[in-house]
Amino acid sequence: MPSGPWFILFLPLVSAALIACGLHRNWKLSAAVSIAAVWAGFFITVMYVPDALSAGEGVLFHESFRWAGAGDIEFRYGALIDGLSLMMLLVVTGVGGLIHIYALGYMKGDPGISRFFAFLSLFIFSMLGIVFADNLFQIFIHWELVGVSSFLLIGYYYRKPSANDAANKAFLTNRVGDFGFMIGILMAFYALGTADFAGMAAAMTPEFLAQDIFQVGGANGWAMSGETFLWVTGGLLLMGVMGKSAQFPLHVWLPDAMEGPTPVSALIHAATMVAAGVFLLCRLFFLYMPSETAMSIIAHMGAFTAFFAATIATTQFDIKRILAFSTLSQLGYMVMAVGLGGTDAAMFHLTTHAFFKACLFLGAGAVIHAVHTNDIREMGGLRKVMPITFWTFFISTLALCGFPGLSGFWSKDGILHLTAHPPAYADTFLITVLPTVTAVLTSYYMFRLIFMTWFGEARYHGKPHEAPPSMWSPLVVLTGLATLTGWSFFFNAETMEAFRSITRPAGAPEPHYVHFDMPTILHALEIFTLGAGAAWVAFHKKWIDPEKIKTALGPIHRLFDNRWYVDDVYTWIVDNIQQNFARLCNLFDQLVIIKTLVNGSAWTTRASGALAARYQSGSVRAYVLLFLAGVAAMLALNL
Amino acid sequence: MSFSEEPLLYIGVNLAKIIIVTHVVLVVCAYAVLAERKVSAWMQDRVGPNRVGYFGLLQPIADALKFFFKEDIVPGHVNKALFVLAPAIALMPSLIVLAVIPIAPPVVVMGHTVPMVIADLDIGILFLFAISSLAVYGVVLAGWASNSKYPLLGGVRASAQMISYELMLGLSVVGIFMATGTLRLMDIVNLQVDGVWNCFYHPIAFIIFVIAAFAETNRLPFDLPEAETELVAGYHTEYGSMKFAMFFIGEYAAMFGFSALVAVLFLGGWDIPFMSSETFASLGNWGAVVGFISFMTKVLAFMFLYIWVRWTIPRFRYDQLMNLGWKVLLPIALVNVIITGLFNLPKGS
Amino acid sequence: MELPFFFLFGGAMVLFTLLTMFVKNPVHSAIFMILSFASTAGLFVLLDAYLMAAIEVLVYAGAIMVLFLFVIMLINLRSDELEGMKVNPLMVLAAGTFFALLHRAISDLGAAVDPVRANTFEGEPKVVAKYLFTEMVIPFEAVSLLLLAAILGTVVLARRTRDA
Amino acid sequence: MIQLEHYLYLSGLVFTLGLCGVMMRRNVILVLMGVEIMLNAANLALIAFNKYMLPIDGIVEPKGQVFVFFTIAVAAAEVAVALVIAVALFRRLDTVNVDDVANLRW
Repeated sequence: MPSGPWFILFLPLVSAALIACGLHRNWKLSAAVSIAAVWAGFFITVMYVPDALSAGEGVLFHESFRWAGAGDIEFRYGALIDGLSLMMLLVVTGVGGLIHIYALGYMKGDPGISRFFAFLSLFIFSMLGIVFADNLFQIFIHWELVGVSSFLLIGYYYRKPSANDAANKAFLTNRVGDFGFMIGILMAFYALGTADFAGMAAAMTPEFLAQDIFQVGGANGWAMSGETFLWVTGGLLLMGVMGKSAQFPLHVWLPDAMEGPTPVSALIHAATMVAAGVFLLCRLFFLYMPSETAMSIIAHMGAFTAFFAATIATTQFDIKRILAFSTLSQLGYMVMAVGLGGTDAAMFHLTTHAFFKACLFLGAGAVIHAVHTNDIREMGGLRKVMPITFWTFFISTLALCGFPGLSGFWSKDGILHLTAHPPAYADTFLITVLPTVTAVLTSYYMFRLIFMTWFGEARYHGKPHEAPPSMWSPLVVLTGLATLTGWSFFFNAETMEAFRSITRPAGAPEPHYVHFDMPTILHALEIFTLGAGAAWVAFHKKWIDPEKIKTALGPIHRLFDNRWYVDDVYTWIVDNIQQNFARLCNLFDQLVIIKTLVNGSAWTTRASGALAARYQSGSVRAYVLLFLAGVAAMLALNL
Repeated sequence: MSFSEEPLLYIGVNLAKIIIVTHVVLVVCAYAVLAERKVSAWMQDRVGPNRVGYFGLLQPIADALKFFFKEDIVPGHVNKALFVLAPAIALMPSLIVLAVIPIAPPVVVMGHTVPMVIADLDIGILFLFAISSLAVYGVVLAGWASNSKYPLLGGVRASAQMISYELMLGLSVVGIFMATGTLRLMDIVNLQVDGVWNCFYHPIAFIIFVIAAFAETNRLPFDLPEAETELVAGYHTEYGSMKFAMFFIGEYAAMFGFSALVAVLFLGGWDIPFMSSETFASLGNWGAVVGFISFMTKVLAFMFLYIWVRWTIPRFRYDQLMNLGWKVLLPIALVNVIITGLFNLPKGS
Repeated sequence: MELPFFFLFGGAMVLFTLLTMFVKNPVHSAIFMILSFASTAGLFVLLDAYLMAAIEVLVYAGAIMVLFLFVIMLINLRSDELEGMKVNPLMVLAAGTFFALLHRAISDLGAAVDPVRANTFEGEPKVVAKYLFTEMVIPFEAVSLLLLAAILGTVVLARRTRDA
Repeated sequence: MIQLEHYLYLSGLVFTLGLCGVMMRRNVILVLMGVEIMLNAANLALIAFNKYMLPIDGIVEPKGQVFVFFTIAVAAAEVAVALVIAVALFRRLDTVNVDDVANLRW
């Protein structure tokens, strides 16, 4: 009899299978099964929360079975629940469940709705597998499964060429990251002798790190020191994180992935899948922590991504893309937090971010649903038409901007505090200045979005109306979560401490807990007012013409507007370098492989056949003689 | 008594057995011809041969003398060597087969127990089939060597017919092997003496065996190779005098052989109902005499059946013969083997 | 004691084989071949392989050779048609070389075999049958399939097609 | 005393004779007969091996005899097919001379 946690993992898979095997004829049944599967998982998860709060960092549940093996190598498949994975479980099943319900309203009437729910269930299963995994191989399997289900969901509107392109882009970009990820896994497995997290952590003794890990060419040959091994392996594993969590420079797929249905954007590209990278960093924290090089790579990459994405978000007009770049930026924050040693801060921000960003995406989806466009220049004044959506959207925005008292304030301030007291390896400008600038930019672009969408004169077409209850109720719940978590911490700081401490892996530095004191509040308000005020001036009161700023900023604006030319660089690389390299390869293939090897062997066969055919006289007698000669030769050789 | 202990006695006894058996068979064959004529006459309400001796009892001797003194014609167009050899080949297997047939309980001569069989082989029945499978050559070679139309047709017919029915013959006996677990004819007889005759245990096999025996000996209703209305006289059309007589004797010897085989395999050999092997043993050498008489009674009765059938049942057409063999008897024989196997399952395990 | 029988049967076998291969008339060849097989069966008896002796006669002499004869008759070859054989020195040389090599192989082997180890089998057919139906049951079944395939192939090949 | 070598020489001799037949005869049926002779010679060798080289470690296994059994079965199948090919050949080309049937080559 499997125990509870296995149900969390496999119910969505069963649901996907059921829908695929026949339930798809009835979309209501399909949706019901899918929703029931994810909510059942949520309720089972919730039962573990009290245990987790009392047990702290300990392991709550661990079971694994032998899945495959070859010789001494054994691949196991396990379910591991500790504070970290419990947190992630709550996010995935809870937010996922709400998004399932939202999708019921959003996708209503779509001919492929059953397929959509099957994909959703498959995705939930894949994602939960990562969360549950107790070893790297299992993580890799589910990493790929997540990639596949993400591909399916982004390309859900498969008749739309742009959706197909986006799906392909997401998949290919992830492949680049997964390539490094796989090499990293193999290296870690080879060096440590196990892919099991506990085993890996136990194997990484100081003695082990002091010796040379890879010996090539004897005692005088090349070797890799423990320190080098750590950051090389960690860096390769980080490539996987870069792919899934869309960190610079593998971020390019995420904005395009907005081609998928909005619930998908909310679920995958805001709350869960992109968070998998951050989750993995926390899981493997024991691997990164001893190496300052690895930690500094992570921290600087995260900081840069956060800033980089925020600058791009200021110039976009597609409502979902703005949110997508905002997501990139926030993920940058989380990765940076891990790099600075604050895994609990990262996980905390991940959780709160899942609440309000999912809410924002779903709100955006409701708006798109109402006005049938993504462009914020064709919106405006929607505040009066869709009041519920507006208020939830607005509060979530405040939370994202870190308005004091809301959940984002606590989590983001936890990260900013880390940047204020950086470790020795941190670059002063990148770590201390940029995150603060990014926070200001966050407020700016979010309020630009707010003012252009909800305030001002109506620029929309048709008659938009408020979303149906199945769509707005998840918004309300998510807003409530985003708000209430914040205020509950205000009244009871120990809750937050308990909440954060359970996600802290062993060996992580002691965290700094945010206090609701005047300097912190003022600092936060300062940042908020700066950004939001600029937006207010430019986009609400129109005291400054945005066009003038554009011309004034000139090349910088063009840089932002063209997303720092990253996509163009990639295009250029593909068009010139990769294409030429492919031509070279093709030339090699044509000349050496096909002309010489393939055709050559065919020619040799034919020629030798023609030669041998001369001995096919058709005379039995000659055959017998030849045969006899062969037998005689064999006999003579053996005597 | 074995060869290694007393070689001379062994050779002498076996030579005696061979001579006795051969002569008995030849005499029986000769008189079987007479019997055939008498019986056919009786059936057709005629008198039959009655000039030579009482009731024509010396008629076979007169026939033999006639054959000996006729001119031995060898037609010019034949393949001489094979033409001469073929009658001998036809006669030989029928006689060799008799070597493994037990004719009576063992007798005691000068303190030695002598089994009343020429060669008591482990693989008696296989030997028997092996030899009888050679019988076809006599007919085939005669047909071919004659180098003329009807004999060749007769020879080809004969070979197809005999090969086909040999299969049925073998398959029908498989059931008996399965039940008895031995290939030694002496053992099979002994088991029947103390038990029940095989024709009651294996009725289907018995019927198939009898039908196949008719076909193997080229007797009516299966005498297609020599059907006189179609092929003049079939494979022996070109033969005369003593060579013809050898075919003739060969046919009757084969009848005798198959009759003996039926008696041994299905009718209990020398057994008399309600007599056990102890009873035979208590009679001493008289037991052997009684057994021999019993055995010969069965053989002669079966030969009478041959004759009876010949003058009663019309000839089959060739396609009917083949259909009967391959489409009726072969499936029945196979099913019979399976059924016998099922009945004998506990014995095997 | 057995030696005379060996030379009797062995000599007959060689003689009849020789005649089989080198007489003009194919029917005579077939007859001599039957005799050769019969001699082989005699040798099998000397080697205590009674069952195989019976099968040799039953299958080879009784069935296979009948087929040969049948086909020879069907084709109705005349002696003059298959005149002679083609002998060239190369073939004789090849055969000689082959036998010489065999001789070397046999003499090498003979030195390695202990002549005393010759043994006799008891209850012969049962032993063979038991081995055949236990250890060798899969090859046995495979052979039955082979025979089935041969039957089908023969029927297909022998069937006269309408256009032919 | 008969020894293994007796049988092996006999078998080799008969095999060589069969080989000569296969090489020298022109009639396809005679060629087939030569093949059968060779098979039979091999059978003899197998049976002789069975008697003289087994048992191994005191266990008597009629391996050689069973081999011969299979050889005979295979030979029966082979002969049936080969002869029907000969008949078909005769029907089509009106010859059974192997030298006239050289058009099966490429």
